[in-house]
Amino acid sequence: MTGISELIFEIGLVHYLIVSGSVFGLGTAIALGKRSAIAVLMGIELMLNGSILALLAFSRFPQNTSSEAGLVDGHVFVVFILSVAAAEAAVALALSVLVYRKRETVDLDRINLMRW
Amino acid sequence: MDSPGIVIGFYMMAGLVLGSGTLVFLARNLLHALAFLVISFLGMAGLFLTLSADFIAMAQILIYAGSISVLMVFAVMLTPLASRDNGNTIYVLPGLLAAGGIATFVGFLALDTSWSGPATDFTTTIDLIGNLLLGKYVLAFEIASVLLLFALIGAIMLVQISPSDPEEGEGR
Amino acid sequence: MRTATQLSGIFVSQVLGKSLPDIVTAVTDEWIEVAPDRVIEALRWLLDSDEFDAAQLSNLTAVDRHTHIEVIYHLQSLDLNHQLVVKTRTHGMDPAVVQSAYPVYKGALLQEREVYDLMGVRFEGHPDLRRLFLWDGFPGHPLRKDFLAMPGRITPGLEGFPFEDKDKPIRPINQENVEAGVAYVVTGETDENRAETDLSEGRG
Amino acid sequence: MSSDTRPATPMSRQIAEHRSLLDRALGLPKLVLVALSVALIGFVISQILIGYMVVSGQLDGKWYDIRDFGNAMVSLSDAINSSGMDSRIASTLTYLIPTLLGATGIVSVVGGWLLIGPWAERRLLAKFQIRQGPNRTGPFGLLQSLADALKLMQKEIIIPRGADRFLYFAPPIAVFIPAILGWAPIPWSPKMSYADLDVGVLFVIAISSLGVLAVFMAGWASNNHYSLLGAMRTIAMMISYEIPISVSLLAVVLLTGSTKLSEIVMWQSEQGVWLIMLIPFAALAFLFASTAEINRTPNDIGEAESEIVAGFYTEYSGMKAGLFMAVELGNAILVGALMSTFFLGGYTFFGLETWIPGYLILATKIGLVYFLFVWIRATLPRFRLDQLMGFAWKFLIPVSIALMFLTAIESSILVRWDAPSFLSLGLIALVNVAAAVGLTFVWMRVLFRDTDLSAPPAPILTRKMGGLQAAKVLRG
Amino acid sequence: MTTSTEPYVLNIGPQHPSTHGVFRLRVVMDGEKIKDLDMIVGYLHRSMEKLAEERTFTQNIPFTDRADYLAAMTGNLGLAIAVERLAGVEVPERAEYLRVIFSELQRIASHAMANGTLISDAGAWQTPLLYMFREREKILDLFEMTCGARLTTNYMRIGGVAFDPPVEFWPALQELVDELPDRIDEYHELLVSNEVFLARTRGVGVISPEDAVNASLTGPVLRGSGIPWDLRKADPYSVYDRMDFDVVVGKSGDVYDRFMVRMSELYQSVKIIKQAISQIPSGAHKTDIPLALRPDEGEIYSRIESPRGEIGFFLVSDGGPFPYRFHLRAPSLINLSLLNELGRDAALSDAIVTLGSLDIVVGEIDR
Repeated sequence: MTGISELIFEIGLVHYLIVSGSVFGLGTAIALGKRSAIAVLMGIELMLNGSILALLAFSRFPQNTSSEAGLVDGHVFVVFILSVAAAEAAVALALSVLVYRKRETVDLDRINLMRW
Repeated sequence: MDSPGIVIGFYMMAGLVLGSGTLVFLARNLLHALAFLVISFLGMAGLFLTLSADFIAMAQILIYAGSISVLMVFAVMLTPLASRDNGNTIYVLPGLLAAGGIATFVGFLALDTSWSGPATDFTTTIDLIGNLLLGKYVLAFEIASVLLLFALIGAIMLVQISPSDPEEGEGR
Repeated sequence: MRTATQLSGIFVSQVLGKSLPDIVTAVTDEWIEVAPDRVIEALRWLLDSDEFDAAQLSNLTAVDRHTHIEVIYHLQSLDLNHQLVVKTRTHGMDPAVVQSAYPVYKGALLQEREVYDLMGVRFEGHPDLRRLFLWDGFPGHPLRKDFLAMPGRITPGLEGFPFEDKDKPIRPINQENVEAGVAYVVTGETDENRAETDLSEGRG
Repeated sequence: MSSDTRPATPMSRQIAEHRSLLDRALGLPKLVLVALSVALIGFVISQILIGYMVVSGQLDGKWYDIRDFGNAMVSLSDAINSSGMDSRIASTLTYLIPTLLGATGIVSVVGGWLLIGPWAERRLLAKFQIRQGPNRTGPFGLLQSLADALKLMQKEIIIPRGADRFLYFAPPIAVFIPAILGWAPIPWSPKMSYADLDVGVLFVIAISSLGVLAVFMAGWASNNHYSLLGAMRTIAMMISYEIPISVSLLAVVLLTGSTKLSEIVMWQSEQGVWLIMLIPFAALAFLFASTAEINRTPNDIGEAESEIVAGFYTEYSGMKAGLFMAVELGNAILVGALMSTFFLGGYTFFGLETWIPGYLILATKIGLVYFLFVWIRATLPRFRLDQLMGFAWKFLIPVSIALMFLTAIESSILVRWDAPSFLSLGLIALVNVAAAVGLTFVWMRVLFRDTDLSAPPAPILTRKMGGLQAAKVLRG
Repeated sequence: MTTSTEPYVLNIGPQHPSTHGVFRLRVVMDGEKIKDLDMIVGYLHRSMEKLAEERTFTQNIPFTDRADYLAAMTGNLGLAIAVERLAGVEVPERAEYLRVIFSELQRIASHAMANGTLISDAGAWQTPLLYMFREREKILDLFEMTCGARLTTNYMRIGGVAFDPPVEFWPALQELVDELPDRIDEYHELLVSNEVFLARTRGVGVISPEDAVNASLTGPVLRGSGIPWDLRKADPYSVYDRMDFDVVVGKSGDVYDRFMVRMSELYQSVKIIKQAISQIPSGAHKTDIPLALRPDEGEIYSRIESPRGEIGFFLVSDGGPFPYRFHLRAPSLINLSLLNELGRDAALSDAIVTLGSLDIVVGEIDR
């Protein structure tokens, strides 16, 4: 166990992973606990952000430098995550607008189109 | 020893991300939550900068803070009669438990594992990323562009009001 | 007095009387007068006739003649370059009712609203008969000659003239207002339009 | 009264009493004149000496080389590092001092502009509009903006009923952040840029997309339909015109092969050509789209005062409204700086930057672009919303993307082809101009094939009066 | 986006940059489109017609200044002519020419103002307005020279005009008339071919000739719709029948045509002034009339062509010194008859420009 001052002043992978995990957890809580579909989407975006942070951190502090993966492969993954996030946001928001037109609400508790 | 800028930056940004993320959860109003979410995104971009991922940081600002949040604004504005409050469902307790569990688990793992390897220093990432995207990952890149195109078309198809549809016959 | 381009009322009544007998109730050199419930008929005939071609309602106004209100239509033909004057008189003062000219002339829209506002003539068939200048709930119609004599001794400015006989019975001007007990509303907001300017609409 | 006199209005009296600056200067006391001329001679001699030092290369990299404040900064860091301080403190200081000094520099540039800018704009507008402009407060009315700012600060801050207080107070501050941040990557001299980011171009685009949300929040929180309408118009404009901006900057990146702003400037300086000569369409598209981004005429529909009063900040009063206006002014010169850096050669002027500090050259260019903005504002009416959106989506975006592809082909040829630069670049310029003109022409033809583009008919003169019949005859 | 949002109410005015006074539009909007609109006037109502019943005919002339305060001269002239016709007052020749000169000067000033504000409404930040003001300023200087007032001139009298212009008036007028055509050419160059202005005004706010006639529109608005109707030619008053000028008629009835009609009428007005200067005889400028003029019992509707259209006076005399009924036909008000139809389904920007092209003066609307 290293000294506590080193833990505070020496920013390493650990710090980023803790932040990443916390953001992911926050996102989970929001995505699970919110009523509005748009708020749920916000939670999902936060979760994605947390995982992006982890990817970038691992890319910055590589564990196995001898692997064939390059230095910035993590970044490339992030680029894909970003594009998927953009696509997902567009479709999800379009869906919520569509649901709103049918039901005049985006409240997930009251969206029960598929019941029975 | 990291340069003091990185240390100060990391703690500021981490605080910003976590604090405003919490406020997204706590905010009463959906638009307030959105504002905090944008602050959280910006803080996240700052964290990326401390990881010298400058391209990703800019992309984060551009895509998350600039576009996805505007999309959400439009979604909120286009659902004018829906309630604007940021209320919780009954799943909030399980959600919080799961959040706490995940955070603790990841934190425990992070602290417990002995991480090896020094920090790499890249001078520029942008040309490396470019080379990878158009070299090693070119197939995935193309698939991603197709995905984006489909998302675009799909979103338009979803919200389109067809003039022939009598139920939504306010087509203009 | 007849201006240079104005047609003689006698001539107009002769031609008009051939097609629509009995419509003209009075006639002088300057104008013809028609019954208030046949105004539209007369105006439409004048508009459609090739001889008069009264394409434009140049002016619409009213004069308080104490026992009745006279509504005056100044019509003109642009192609033939002449004017003709049509009058009608209401049966009494309250209510003073005349047919609206709006179905024939769109130009009557605001002019009739003005006459209604200031003179108190109700135009039947007007699509949107509201006060134009004064606010809803303003007591009385100011261009009437007896405007200051109002029920309940309410006057817009003075309480009443000092020499006035306070016990003299006064003809009510606006029956609804008297019945509703509304003296006058200062703000210009009645209950209906106050709801419209409510916060829920924003203050744009 | 003689026959040629008119009633004297204050204006005409002012014109009659006007004396030129030279007249007024010659009217000063003798002593002052002598002192002034001595100072002038001294200045000229010192300039000659400095010129000698520049030619002999004695000045390069010295801390007193004011052509580039970056030199002083480097010397300072060296001094700190070699002073034998604890390395931790030394590294902190070398990090902190340039950061703070640079930030102060940027803020003072923007702040100084906010003091001069409104005055300059109003004076210029007044000249365009045959009137005097502010000339009462201080010499030539220079203190007018200060007086305005003082007045704005004293004003009561009114919070509209039903406003969302949190979102109402945040935007004036939030819009300020990108307006300041955007200055970071601008190179003022070779070593003088606050943060010469590798992804400078991306940074510029990202920063410009940040203002959107603040504008929306301001409009929404005001609880006013004018504000909301203005906010929605502004957002629509910003989102639409971000694409032409990105595409035209992409053309810049393709040609110069770098996303670093300083390298873009260096490329232009080395090739001895400004990018506006090579890719004129991209430059004009950038300029036009930027006027839309920063809400200036002819694209100022977001705050068209004859339609929606003040747009998204209608309900803001006092210094809050002042902040919005300040941001607008600051953004105007930021766009000027970007335009100069990307397309007008930045701080260079064909070798003149050896003699004149680069930041002065850049400032002059910014001033010229700003002058162009004021000129446009004084001359043109504004478009309608649908016309502007149509222009962006139907014309600007397709044409600039097509021309961007052309630039990509050209740049790949440029890399491989070993021709003298004047030949290759000249060819590129020719091709690009021809392509831009041709494409514009063809695309306009396609877009407006159903529209009557002929000159409007002159009104008819007639002496025969009549109504509908006569009208029919007249129209034939 | 093909989504329709909730309709909402927007209050344009009474304090708004482009309502030209205290005029209020209550607009129901759907996004940028106007669904319905309702005009609310009366904020400037001074009950002129009622007040006029307590004043002699001469005392009523100042009211006409305050009605159409941008064209006070023509307002004065309308009332003066109406009373003269009612009471049979003769007007000296010189006064008639002075009336023509001043009402044409007023027309230039008013049209300049109207077109300047129209372009301002279209978004050109005041530059054209101030250029237009340059000429208007000189005209107002001439007014000031003659009658001491610039805006509310109160110049026309029953039986003539109030004052003969001073000696220095004539060279100043000549100079103005000489330079005006060049100046108007300058505006043509600046504005008529401006692409942005054309895009904003052509095809916007179209009024068909049938509607224009049926809705009692008059003046440049009517002429813009293609109807050749000008009271100066159709029903000549004063000495307009001796003047050689053309009437300007538009073709398509849109905002641009109304603008162009006003623009081209400036040339015609200059032409009329030039003729009047060369023809003006010497002599008295006013006939003496009794202080309290008592016309015979009767009524008259007399109209002249003001810059905004047909300004008419309906006077009823009961033989006394005061009018029994005094009615001013306000062209500004009546030209608004079609506003609802013009505004409905138009974009907000178009509606603003259309309103500007109708050239309203709220003082005259409300009276």
